[in-house]
Amino acid sequence: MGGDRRYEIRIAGFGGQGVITVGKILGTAFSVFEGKNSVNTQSYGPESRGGACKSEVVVSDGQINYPYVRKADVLVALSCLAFETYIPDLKKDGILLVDSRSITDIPEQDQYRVYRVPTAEIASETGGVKYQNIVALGALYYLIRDHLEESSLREAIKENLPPETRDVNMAAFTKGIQYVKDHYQALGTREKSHGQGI
Amino acid sequence: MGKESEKHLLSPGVYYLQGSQACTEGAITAGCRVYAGYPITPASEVMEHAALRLPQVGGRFIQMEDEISSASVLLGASWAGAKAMTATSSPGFSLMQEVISFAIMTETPLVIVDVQRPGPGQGYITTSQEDVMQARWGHHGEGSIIALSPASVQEMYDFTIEAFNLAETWRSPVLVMAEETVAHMREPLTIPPQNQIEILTRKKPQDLGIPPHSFLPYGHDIVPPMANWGEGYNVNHVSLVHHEDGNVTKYDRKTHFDSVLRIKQKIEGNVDHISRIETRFMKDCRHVVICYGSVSRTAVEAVMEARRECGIDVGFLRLVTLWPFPETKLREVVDNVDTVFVPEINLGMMKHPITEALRDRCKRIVSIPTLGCLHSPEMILSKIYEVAK
Amino acid sequence: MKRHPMLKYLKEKGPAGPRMPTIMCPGCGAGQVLNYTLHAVDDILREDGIKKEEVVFISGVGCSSRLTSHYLEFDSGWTIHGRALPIATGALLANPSLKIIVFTGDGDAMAIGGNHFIHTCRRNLNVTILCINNGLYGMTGGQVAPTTPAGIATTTTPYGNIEEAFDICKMAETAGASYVARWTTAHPRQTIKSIKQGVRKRGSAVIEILSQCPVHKKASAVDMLRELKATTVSIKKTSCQPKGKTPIGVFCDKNKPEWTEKYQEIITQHSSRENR
Amino acid sequence: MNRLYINQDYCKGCLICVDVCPKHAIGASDRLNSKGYILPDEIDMSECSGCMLCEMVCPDFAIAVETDEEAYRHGGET
Repeated sequence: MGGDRRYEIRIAGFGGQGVITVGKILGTAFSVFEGKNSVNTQSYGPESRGGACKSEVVVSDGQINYPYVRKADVLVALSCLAFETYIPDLKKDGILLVDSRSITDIPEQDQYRVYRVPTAEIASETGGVKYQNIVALGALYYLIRDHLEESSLREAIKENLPPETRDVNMAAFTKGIQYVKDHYQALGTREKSHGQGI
Repeated sequence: MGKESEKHLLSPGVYYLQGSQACTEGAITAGCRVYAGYPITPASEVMEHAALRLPQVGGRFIQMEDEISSASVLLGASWAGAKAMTATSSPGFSLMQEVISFAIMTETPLVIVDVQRPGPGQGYITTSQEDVMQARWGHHGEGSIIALSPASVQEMYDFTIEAFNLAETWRSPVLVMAEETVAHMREPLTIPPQNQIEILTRKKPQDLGIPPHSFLPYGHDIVPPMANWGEGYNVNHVSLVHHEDGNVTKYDRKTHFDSVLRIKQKIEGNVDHISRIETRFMKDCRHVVICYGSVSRTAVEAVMEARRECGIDVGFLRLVTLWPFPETKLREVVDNVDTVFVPEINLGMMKHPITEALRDRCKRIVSIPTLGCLHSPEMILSKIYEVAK
Repeated sequence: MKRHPMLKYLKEKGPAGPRMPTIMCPGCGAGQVLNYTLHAVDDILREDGIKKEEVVFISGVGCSSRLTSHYLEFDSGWTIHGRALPIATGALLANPSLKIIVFTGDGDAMAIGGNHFIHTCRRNLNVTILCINNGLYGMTGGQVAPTTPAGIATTTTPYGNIEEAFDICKMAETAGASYVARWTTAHPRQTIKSIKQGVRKRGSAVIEILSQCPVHKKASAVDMLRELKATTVSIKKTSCQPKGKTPIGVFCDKNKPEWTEKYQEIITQHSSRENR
Repeated sequence: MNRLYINQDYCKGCLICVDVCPKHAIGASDRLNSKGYILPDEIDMSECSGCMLCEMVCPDFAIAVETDEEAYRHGGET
């Protein structure tokens, strides 16, 4: 009996972008509302702002031994440094979701599927750039919707974020989903990478 | 963590908590009602959760001015009858050693959680196992210590309860040697019904029908009963060498030797009751990986992969209790093995008691050191393949 | 292209790469205190003819103490939480002519370092203590500090702080420091002038600098600086202390014998001529 | 007329300099640096009195004002 099948998600950016919160919400969604086993870990520098920062979620129906991502199925990169640091660990045919404003030059390749979302822009239209992480979470949900229900994520957002910002967070989450729906219509789950989305 | 947990113990069920929060919930479940702490990365979350939860269960939390005062609070609280805990990280753990030594000599039950970070000095703020020798030898003087090594959020809960039970049972300070990885990780945590959780408290002279005038605070048994302040037993807590009744004037070498030996043997002599190991795939294996804490999660993944992918007959042994060191248990399960691999997040520490215990049970001991991060499975696999292929 | 004049005192990059921008969060008051301190030292080096190698910076641990970690083109030490002052004491015993400036914070100096703070002031050792007071523990995530006002909620006082805050300046004066002042990061010129007075003072000089922590107070640095101005009042302006306003200014400026000077008399009397 | 120089890598967009400027000679621009921090910029440097308060209060040593004399002395363009 080898290790059980794992689905590995990594979210990376710099301190202050809410990277750790996204990991926490994802983990709660999978484990509390989907009843799956999941491990959410975080790694960070001493800086509370500006330093490199990543959060990971490993999901499995069975036992999870090694808690960190070995080869990511999904990489969400919200800063250029994060993209460069973690792109080598993205699985073949994995999903790459980037903030299109901070990560512009992605090499043409057919190793992984690229989705560009202006998370910072959408967030500032919705309530402030600090909601960038929840916009990214919405976009991420749509790309991995085979693995969990939208309601699980919405419940997890309620559980982990303060009630006073619930509405704007839900709005940011919905906009993230909508953006991916609008810009990546012909999106089959096994779609080959078709490069430039917008 | 749902809202209904606000006012009392977490009701039975599955929660998604951080290791640090699970640790505090374990303490509360065990009956801990006094928490004193001081901010230090990566252990502050244990204290922050205690600040929130202690008053909700009728307990008291205080942020002290440093680690020495935080640990000292535990002495006073324990003597006054409370179960008390603090959590710190490596630099703070160094500051607490004098109190640990004092607690050993006065046989004071208390729990200290060390969320280890790299050293020496400021070192760094990520994960580490570099304090495991300090846990045993950091306090000045003779005596022994009990130290557990959790590897999951569930064990941060379970082992904190076990730590209090051990402290109360053996009248000893008990250390939970956690690691940043485990403290910051989030995982499902299953809280069983309260009546299924064993909660032990110190033997009291009242329970044994010993009246105050004939009570010997350091006598009656290898683990003396303990009277609390406020119960009319006129207890003097002293850490100078003392007689069973606490008298420190009539010094004599025999009493000195016997009392300190008893305090040490109380723990070392009961190693089989106190300490635990976990084993998998050990039946006549050719190699074995011996590990503890978070590294056990990487090691079991690597062992399973080596067996599955390359058919290498390698066993897995995990030290659940670091101290007292379970030498006899190791010798029972490890016999004429080729290589013992010891992966640690330090440059080789538990390797020493392991080497001493298995000196005639294997050809070689191979340490797999790393600093500041958890081994990846590849780091362990490459060493196994190097030797076994 | 003109660059900031105080960059000449900072190690911007080294063989292992850039050291700047600093680790401080955007709008952090500690960064401003470093700027004011370098302006003060720049003046002293020029005006008093002090050589740069005589100046030593020592800090403990915390946001305040990150200033010396690896940025300063000076002799400096980023030391143990709360122990900057005993370490400064050691440096003075070895070389009493050093001009020592200590960066410390309200937690570093008044909590874990409180005991050493009291005794350093009592001894009137020749050290300038810049206590950057942001009213919380910043580096570890916003916990309560000895200077957190009563009632305030923090990550370790979720139900409101039930303890009273320290008055650092009164503590310093009572303990015996010969120069004691309080300013804020919103008073650059006065702070720079005060730091110069502190460094020139023979003895313990304690300068408390009220500072802003935008991240944990979830406010903008600009608003917090305006609030620092609005909630403080110079003791020169009013004799009576208006309710609710924190007095700032120089509270004490005495000339008292300095520890190493007194000790030098002992050496002079009790050592043979050549050991003097 | 005095010139404003911003070190884009060091600036963290706290805009304390803009708030402290007694003459409102500088203001927030719409340009962001690589980390997404808003950069200050000249608004009307003819108002700038060369008081150097902005240089003094900057937490990150990211701003400098070159006065006419300094420019003249350095032979730079005024």
